[in-house]
Formats: sequence, structure tokens, C-alpha cells
Amino acid sequence: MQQKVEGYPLKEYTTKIRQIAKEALENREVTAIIGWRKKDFWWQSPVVFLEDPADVQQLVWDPFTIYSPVKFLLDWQESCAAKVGIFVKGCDSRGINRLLQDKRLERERVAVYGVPCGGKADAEKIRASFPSKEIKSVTLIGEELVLAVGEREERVKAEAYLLDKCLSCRHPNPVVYDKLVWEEVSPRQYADESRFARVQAVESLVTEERFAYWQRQFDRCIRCFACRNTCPACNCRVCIFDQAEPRWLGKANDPADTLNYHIIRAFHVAGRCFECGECERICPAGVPLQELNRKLIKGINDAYGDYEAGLDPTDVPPLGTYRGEDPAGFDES
Amino acid sequence: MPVTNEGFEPLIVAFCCNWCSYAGADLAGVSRMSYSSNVRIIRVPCSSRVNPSFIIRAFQRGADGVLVAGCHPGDCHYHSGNFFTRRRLTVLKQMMEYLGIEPERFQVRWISGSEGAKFAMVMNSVAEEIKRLGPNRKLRDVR
Amino acid sequence: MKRIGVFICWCGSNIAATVDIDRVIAAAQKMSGVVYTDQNKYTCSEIGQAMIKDAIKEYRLDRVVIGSCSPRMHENTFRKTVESAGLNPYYLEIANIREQCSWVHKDKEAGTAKAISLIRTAVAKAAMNEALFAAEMPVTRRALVIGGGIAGIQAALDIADTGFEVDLVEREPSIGGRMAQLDKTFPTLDCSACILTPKMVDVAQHEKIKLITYAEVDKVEGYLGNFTVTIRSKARSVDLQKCIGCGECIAKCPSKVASEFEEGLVSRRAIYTPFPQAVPNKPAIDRAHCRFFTAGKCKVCQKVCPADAIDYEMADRLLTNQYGAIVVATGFDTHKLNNYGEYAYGKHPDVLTSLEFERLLNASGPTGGKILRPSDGKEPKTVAFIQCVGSRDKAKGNPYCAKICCMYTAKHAILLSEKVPGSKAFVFYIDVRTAGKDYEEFYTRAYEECGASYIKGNVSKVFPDGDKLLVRSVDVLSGALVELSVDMVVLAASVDARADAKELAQKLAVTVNAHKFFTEAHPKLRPVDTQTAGIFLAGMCQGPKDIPETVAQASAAAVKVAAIFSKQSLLGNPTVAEVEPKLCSGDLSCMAVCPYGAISEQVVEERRGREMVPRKIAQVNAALCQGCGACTVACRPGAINLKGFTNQQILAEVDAICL
Amino acid sequence: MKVITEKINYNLLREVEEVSGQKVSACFQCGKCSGGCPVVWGMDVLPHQVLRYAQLGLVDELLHSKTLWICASCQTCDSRCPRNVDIPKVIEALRLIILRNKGGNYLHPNDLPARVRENAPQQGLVSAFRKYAK
Repeated sequence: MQQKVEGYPLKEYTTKIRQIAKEALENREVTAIIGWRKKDFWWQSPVVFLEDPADVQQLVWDPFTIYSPVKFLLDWQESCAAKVGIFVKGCDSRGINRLLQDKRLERERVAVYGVPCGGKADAEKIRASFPSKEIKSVTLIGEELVLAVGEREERVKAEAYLLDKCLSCRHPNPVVYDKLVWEEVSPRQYADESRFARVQAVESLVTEERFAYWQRQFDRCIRCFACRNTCPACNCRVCIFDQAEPRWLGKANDPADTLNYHIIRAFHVAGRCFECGECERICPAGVPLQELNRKLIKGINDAYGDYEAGLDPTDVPPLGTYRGEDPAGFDES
Repeated sequence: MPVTNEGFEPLIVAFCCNWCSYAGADLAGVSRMSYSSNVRIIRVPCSSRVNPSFIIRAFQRGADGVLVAGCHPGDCHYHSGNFFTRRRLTVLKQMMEYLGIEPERFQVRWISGSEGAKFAMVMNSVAEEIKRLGPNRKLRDVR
Repeated sequence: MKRIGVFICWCGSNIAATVDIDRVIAAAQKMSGVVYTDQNKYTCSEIGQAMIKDAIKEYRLDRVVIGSCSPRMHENTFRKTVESAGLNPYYLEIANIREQCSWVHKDKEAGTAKAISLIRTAVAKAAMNEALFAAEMPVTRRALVIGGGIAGIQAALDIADTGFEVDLVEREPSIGGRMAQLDKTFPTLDCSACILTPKMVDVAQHEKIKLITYAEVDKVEGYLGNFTVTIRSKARSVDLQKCIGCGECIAKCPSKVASEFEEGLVSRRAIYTPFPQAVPNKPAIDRAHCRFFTAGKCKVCQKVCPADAIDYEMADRLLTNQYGAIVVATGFDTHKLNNYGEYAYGKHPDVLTSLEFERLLNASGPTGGKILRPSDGKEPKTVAFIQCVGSRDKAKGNPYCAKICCMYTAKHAILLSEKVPGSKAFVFYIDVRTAGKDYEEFYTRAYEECGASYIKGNVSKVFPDGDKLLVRSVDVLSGALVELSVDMVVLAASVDARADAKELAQKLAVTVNAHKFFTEAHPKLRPVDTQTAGIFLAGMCQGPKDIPETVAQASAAAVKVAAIFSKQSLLGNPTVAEVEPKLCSGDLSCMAVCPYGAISEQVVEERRGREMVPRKIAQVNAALCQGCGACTVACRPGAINLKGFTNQQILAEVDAICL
Repeated sequence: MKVITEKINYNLLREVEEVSGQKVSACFQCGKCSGGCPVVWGMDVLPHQVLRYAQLGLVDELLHSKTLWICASCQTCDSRCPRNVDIPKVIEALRLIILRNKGGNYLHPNDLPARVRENAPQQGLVSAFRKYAK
């Protein structure tokens, strides 16, 4: 289905975002704004903190505002008592709920500006088709990606160049917000089918192949803990992996310790992960962490009923509750 | 290449809840039901006290199999502990199998304080399965 | 460095036969922290214990490891030993080398190796053992009993008779409950009022019992020994101090309402006592039906009252009291028959519930104890009793058995044969369950001596047929279809938990099962306790039971309460969870899994730079915590730890056992 | 078969109880009698059903049953009954009711095959006629 240009106009989004930020700062509703700005390269739209209304011109909304701004709220709250405004995509908004459910965020200290999201572009996929150095800008118009490559303008079908996580996104519209920046978009077709496709592919392997597959992945892990640091579900004040007494995780680079880390990290987000994919995006070693997180989501859904984290901050995550007639994944005889 | 595990004596760590499975182990003893000496028991108040980190740690330190045993669902001394155990360890077990660890390596069973015979039988069958699998190399510390 | 002593017991030949003690001792001597080792033929003997005490003193031991039988056997013995030598009892660790080693392994080599491993594990744990102390809690020696039926009455009397104060709260204007509605009781057929009324009077007159009728529990806080309960005393509109109970007001009241006590068979007034033997025998105004309160004028009762006891201005009052223990005895509701249109209940006046029939039998009931058809006031000659209406019905009723219906229906059949000569009872049943002393004999009497015809087969439908009722069923024993024309149909309606049981459970921080019956702490061994220490259950609120069982449970609950009150203060369990504030993120995942409501939120002041800022974290109430440790795993950063089974200890055990 | 109010014949039931001296209502249908009866294979209504029909007041149904004439009065059922019901006596009573109503004999000496007549012990014949004839 062809989406109309006016349905998802990035330029107007940006204008609206700047306007909201400016008003909020000028009216002193908030003392700072967290959003995205453009950096040096076409694929970079990192998170930015602004305090001066004059700076709002830096804010952008483009195909690369991928980064989740949510985890910065923890630092903000720790360091100052003032109210902050934050722009969130659908996935980011579930991170807000994640922090609320974990009682790590005081709702009244955050103004949430929801940005309905048409999906973000995958720079890797673009680089594979176009010479990176010649790309000047990338924008999304409807269902088309428009690239300025050298002197030409290229128009391609956006779906082929979106992030995998966006193709399987079930909640492109923010689920919690004080103000919505634009009209809601409709969720992508086939999102449900692609959600567990990678998990199923790994599941179809035999035990030894699976082990070999994951060893290949984890061999690259340098235990930089970036996946943990960026994950809104990993919001403990002091992570067990950082503790010395008891020492839960060995410090040396032992493959068993790496496995320990990945098992326990995944276990700690089981029933709490809301599939923002930040862990996998940020991983410098390309470990497909979503395949692990989503496996647990799939397992919990199958055993204990469908549950999506980050939709309702008042419910209890699946591992915090039970039913007498629950099935077990082991021999109960 | 056929794998022979002749002479392999596995190490199996069993976390037993104090009220049911540990009592079941005691009953097996009182009834002189012999079972594999490869099993070593750690007493915990409730199966819900067993942190997945303990299980992984046992494998890292060289356990060839880990068993968690608790009261039957509904019989928990602490009312609901084993219901949480069931969910947590189901998730952990699914994950370990997904990562390519043999399902037999990590097992969870319900054994009541009156099931001495079952305790002995389960220990023997677990020991047998682990013996057949051979040593744990996947989760063991290299150093 | 700890100074650990290791003592290996031979247990005669029980351990020594399969475990090479000398090799175990030799291995133990090399273990880290072990400064002394010894062995004894029987460590639990006086000589054995003295040996440990001497060694503690002589070698300044600060941790003790004993390799012996199961800790479930002698842990307490040896804890006392260690304590008498001046050490904290929790410095002791036992390695189970008998039940879990020598008795189950035949091979001495394997047995010895395993014993060494178990000792090493115990040594590793002992090195991390810390002194633990049980928290001491003062006890408020006053009990609250919620519900004034036979269960609450019995519990209150039994507690009061042990010399402790009791407050009995009842939501109706009178105590008495369901039992007061009954005519006779099985299996002895003694009159219900005759055995209940004296107990009701005892309650009213007992100097240790304070009766609070027409009141409900509003809020419960605190824990074992120290509950703070807010009771809402509903506006009765009658001053109990002034009222002399003459009944003038009732006689003159112009508003009529269906009587709850009479199951709606007759009416009562808006100002009323529920039944003639009510305790206190003083009325209350039902404001929802009082003409003054609904229409603004009337005040007849005030005019006729000789004692000036009517007070229309009276408001609900909140009473806040301290209690050391609570007995919940809130009883049951009868099952609503909305789902059973096939039985024509409500469509034909001669289809009654068993409780309605009970009122017909009762001499103080609407018919003065004559069994008469509501439709025409004639005596029924044939009565069909239908069992399991709403019971054992997964599809549209309760899946459980209501337990009392078989017996009261036998009673009804017997009483019918006595009261209406020449009558015939047909009892339609699925199974007849008569487990209880003299119960089977009672049932036998119904069919053998009193002519009741028992037909195994659930009634499919009741057809009103002129002034008769046509009952259609099958006799599954013979396979014969049954179609009987009877004068009256009596439905054994199932019993339900109180509709508001769940709300009360939430206030009490106890749980209910899927059918809203309160959950006992253990179905077999702790049937009177809830999982919240200090709160006990009596009677139907825990599940269907008859009067003898109810009374037995009530007395059991009273003993449990008295046991608590027999002490000035209580010692808690020292192996409880504790929160490390630095690590706690305050997400309260622990709280969600705690079965005892022992975890709550607290605000701590924490240093941030040069200022102190408040932060919310979890805290454990040591009085409520039972030490399961479910919270420790729910806590991702490991901020909540279980004393005696700490993360550090268990990890040390794992490390040692895998060596 | 159907139990309807009109079909219930408590008079006949009373007669059975009077003649047999047994309390039919005492039976609680455990089935032990039918389980142990040595000639049950030949019966159309099983011994416990005999009592059941009687309890329901369906004595008429029983009067057409083959069972009455198959029962050998061996007392196996009676010796095992937990409720102390002497079933052979009940069956005997039912037979008597039929016979008395018929006013005739169910078994006539001529009904017996000649060989039986000649070879049967006299005591047996007498006992048979006591049972099957007036």
C-alpha cells in the first residue's frame, strides 16, 4: 500500500519537534530537552541534550534517529531535580514504561513527547547498495527512501533498507506520552511474521550446531557491557556483573564467563525486554542479542501466555507472578 | 568416532529444598536406597532460592550436571516458592538448550519428603544420562 | 582468618563402615581455615558434645563443622552445644555424611571421596557464616475474631477462657451466623438453637470478650503480635446503652422488608432484630429501607421508644485497636441458583432451597415448624430433594463438593417423615458422602427406617405441573427413567465463599484460592494457619465443612492464638532476608514474589555529593519473613540476601563442592 | 423401563418384605451379590437389580423376570451381603407372589423329562416341588 507523502513528512516532523522543544524550554515547563541532532555523517543522528531555546534548531527527525534516549533519563534524574522533556519513538516510549514499572523514573519529572515512527533506515543496507562516501543525505518520503548520491537523486523502496527491528515493529506509535508530535502511523504489515523468524532459524538447528553457532557469536564478545549499558531494562543501580563481593562473574576473558554473562543478562531481561534492539545495535562485535532476547519472549509467550513488556507500567512481569496450572519446561512427574 | 565414556565419573550438583527434596534424600538414606555417589547435595531453604547464577557457576567450576529439586507444585513449604521456580527455571532451561547445551545437563524435578525411592531413582537416572553425555566442556572454565 | 574446627562422627559403624574417617580427617586438616580436627564414635552423645565444647575453648575455634547425620536430625542439638561454649549457634555447619553419603553408597572409596567433598563444602560455608540473632517482638495479648457464627463464637470463647482478651466483630446486628438459621443438626438431631444460644449468651457475658456487632474490618496493618486493625462500627441508629430491648419500635415500624434470616420467606421491619434469640437482643435500623431515611419522614420508632434510644444522627465510627493475633471466621454464602433455570427455582413457589426448607422446619420459622407448601399452605406428601445443585459442576457451578448437603438432606428426609406422616422423600443424588462419626448410620436411618427413596441420578428438569411438580431423572442403578410427580422440590444449593472474601483477604494480606476460600498455610500440616503468621482460619471461610469440623478448627485456632499469647515476646526466625541499601534499585521485584507481604518500601537518605537525598528502597519486616529466599532471585542486582543462605555462602559451597 | 408415579406399587413391595421378612430398603446397591452369584450368567435381571427394582416399587417388572427361576438359593450372596439382606428370601418371596397369584403350579411333575423323573432322588424332587409348586 502506497503511503501518501503527507502521511509521514519528516521535514514537518522536525519543524514540529523544534517548535515543541522551543515552547517547552521558553515556558520553563522543562529545563532540558532530550532529542536527536545531526552529526557529521549522513548515518549519524545521535541523542542530544539541549537547555537553551536557541539550540532547538539542532533537533532533527530523520531516518537515523535510531538511538534510544530513554536511558539518559536515569543520569538526568540522579543528577538534578528539574523536569526534562524527551522525544520518544514507539520503541523508546516502551522504555519509559519499562523505567516506570521498575520504579526508576518519576513520571511527573518527565514530559514525554511521542513521535509516531515510520521506521528507521539501516546504514549497513544502504552502504551495500550505494557508495557511502558519495551519499550526501538520506530521507524517507512515504514508503520511499530518497538519497542524494553525488549529484543524483536515488529513490528506492524503503522496506528493503529499513532496520530489521523496524520491519517487525508492533508498536510504531508511542504507548505513553504527554503530547503527540504528529498523527499516528499504521503498524507495518507482516510485522508479526518476521518477529521470531531469526529465532526459529536458530531453533531449527540441532544441539551441537546451535552450540557452534552461538560460540561463533560469543567468541567475538569483548565483554564491553555496552549492551547492558544501553538497555533500558538493565537499569539496576549496581549491576551484579560489576560487584566484587560476591564475584558473580569472572573478570578474565574465559569463554565460560562470557556465556555466563550472556545467559544471566538475558535471564535478567526475560519478561521485561520490550524489543527495542538497542543491545544488538550498539554491540561493537555484532553479537545478535535480539535472537536471544526474543527466544525468551517466545518461550514465555508459549508457556505462560502472550505478554508484551513496556505496554502497561502497572502490571507484573511474567517471572514475578505465576498460576497454579502453569506448564513446566521440565519433567514434572 | 564413537565416544566411549568408560571410567568417566561425572560430578552432579543437586540443589535440594530443605523441606521436601532434602528430606527425600534423607529418607532415601534412612531406607538405605543406594544411588550414584556422583551426586552432591547443596541444601537451600526453597527451590526458589536457587539463583540461575548458582547453576551456571556450578557448570563453570566443573559440574557435569546440575539438578534443582523442590516440593511438588502446591506443596511448597513457603506456599508459592516453587511456582516461581517453575517459571524461572523453565525460562533458563529453554535458554540453555537454545544456546546448545544438552537438555539433560540441567534438570529440575519435584521430589517430596516421602519420595525417598523417587529421589534415589532420579539421582541414578540423572547420573546415567550425564555419564552417557560425557564431561561438560561447553560451560566449564578453561582455566 | 577463621579458626574452624572439624568433627567427624562415626555414628557407630553407620558412617565409619563406608567412610574412611582417618582419610577424611587428614583431608580436612589441609582445608583452608581448619585449625582443629577430631573424631568421635557418637558426637551427639554427651561425651561427643563435651569434646566439641572443650575444643572450642582450648583452640579458640570460631566456626564449627560437624560431619554427621542429617542436619534435619541434630542441627538444633549441636547449635545448643556450640552456643553453650559461647559461640553464636549459627556458626555451626553440618555436613550430612550419613543419610546422604554412608547410607547410600556401598563403595568405601567413593563414600570417602564424597564425605571429603561434603566436609569441604561445609567448611567453605562455615567460613562465611555470620552470627545471627532472632528478632524479639513484643506481643499484644489481645485477639480479634472476625465473624460471629459458630466458628467465631467458639474461637472467641476458647481464647477468652485461657484468660486473654478477645474482640469479636460481627457484621450483622446479632451474632449467631448460619447455625442460628438451622432447625436441627445432624447426626444427633439436637436442636440447633438449644446448643447455640447458650454459647451466644456466654459470649455476651464473658468478661474477656468484647462484642462488636454491626461492624466490619476496614483496615489491617502490622504483623504477628502487633496488628493494628481499624474496625468500622456501622451506624446502628439505636443506642445500645439506652435500649432496653422491649421491641416496641419493631412492632410499630411501618416498613417491611424480606427477612434475610428467614431466607426471604417472610418479611421483617426496617428496624429489626434478625431473630428472637438475637445477641445482643437489641434492634438496628436498616437505613436502606427505613421510611425516615428514604422518604424523610416517619420517626415512629423514636416516638414509641420508652428509652429514647433511637438516634437518627448516629454515624459510622472507626475504632482502631491493637491485636496480637487474628482469627478469620467469616463463613459462607449459599450458591445463587441463577444458572439453574431447569429446576424452576423462583418460577414455582414450591421449589425451595434447603436453607428455606430448614426455616419451614424451625419452630420459630415462618410456619411455626410445620412443613407447608408456600403455594397453598398444604402439607406436601411427596418431596423431591435434589443434591449437588451448583456443586461438583465444573460447567456452571462450583467444581468442589459442598460437603454438608448429603447429611443435611438425610436430616431433612428424616424430619419430613417425622413431621408429615405418610409422606415420602425422594433423594436424587450423584454420590452420597457420609464420612464422619455416626454419619453413615444417620444416612442409613433415612433410607432404612424413614422410608426415603434414594435415586442415583441427577434431576434433569423440574416441570411445574398444575399444583404438582414433575421431576424427570434416571435411576442409573437400574437404568430406569424416572418421572415423578411431587408436591415440593428442595434444592441442596452449594456453598460459596463470601462474595467479599477476596477484599478481606487483601486487607489481611492472606490469599484465597480460585473459589475465594481462604488458603491455609499447608493443606495437611497447617490447616488452621494462613501463610501470614498470627492470622488463623476457622470454619467455612477456609472451605466447606460441617459444624463439628468448624468447631474443632475454631478451637484449634484458639490454641494457636493462646500459644502466641503465652509468651511476653516472640523470637523470630533469624534466617530472614535483608536488603543491602547500596545495591537496591528500589524496583520492588522482591515484593511481588514475597508470599508473606514481608517486603515494603522505605525511604532512605543517601549522600549525593554534599547533600543528602531521599531514595526509595525495599525493606524486610523480619517478623513476617519466613526465609524462603524467593526474593533473592527476583532481585537482579542481588541486593536482597538471605541470612544463613547468602549468595556468598551458596557460591562458596558451589565452588567447594565442585573441587 | 420407566419409573412413573402411577407405576410405583408400594403395596406389592410391602408384600415382598412381609413374605421374605427382609428389608429391601436396607440395600445400598454395592453390587457384591451380583458379582459373586454362580448362576448370574443365566439371569436377565441381576440380583442387585432385583433389589433396586423392588426399592423403586417396580415389583411388577420383576415378576416377568427369568432370574427368579434361575436363582439356586445357594446363599452365596446372602453370606457376603454387607447390609444383611437375604436376597434368596426376597427372590423366594417374589416367586411365591407369582405362584400364589397364578393359583397354580409353575412346575408340574409331568413337565419333567421321564429320565429325570425316574432317576432323580426323591428328596430333590420334593425340594423342587416345594420351590416351584404350591
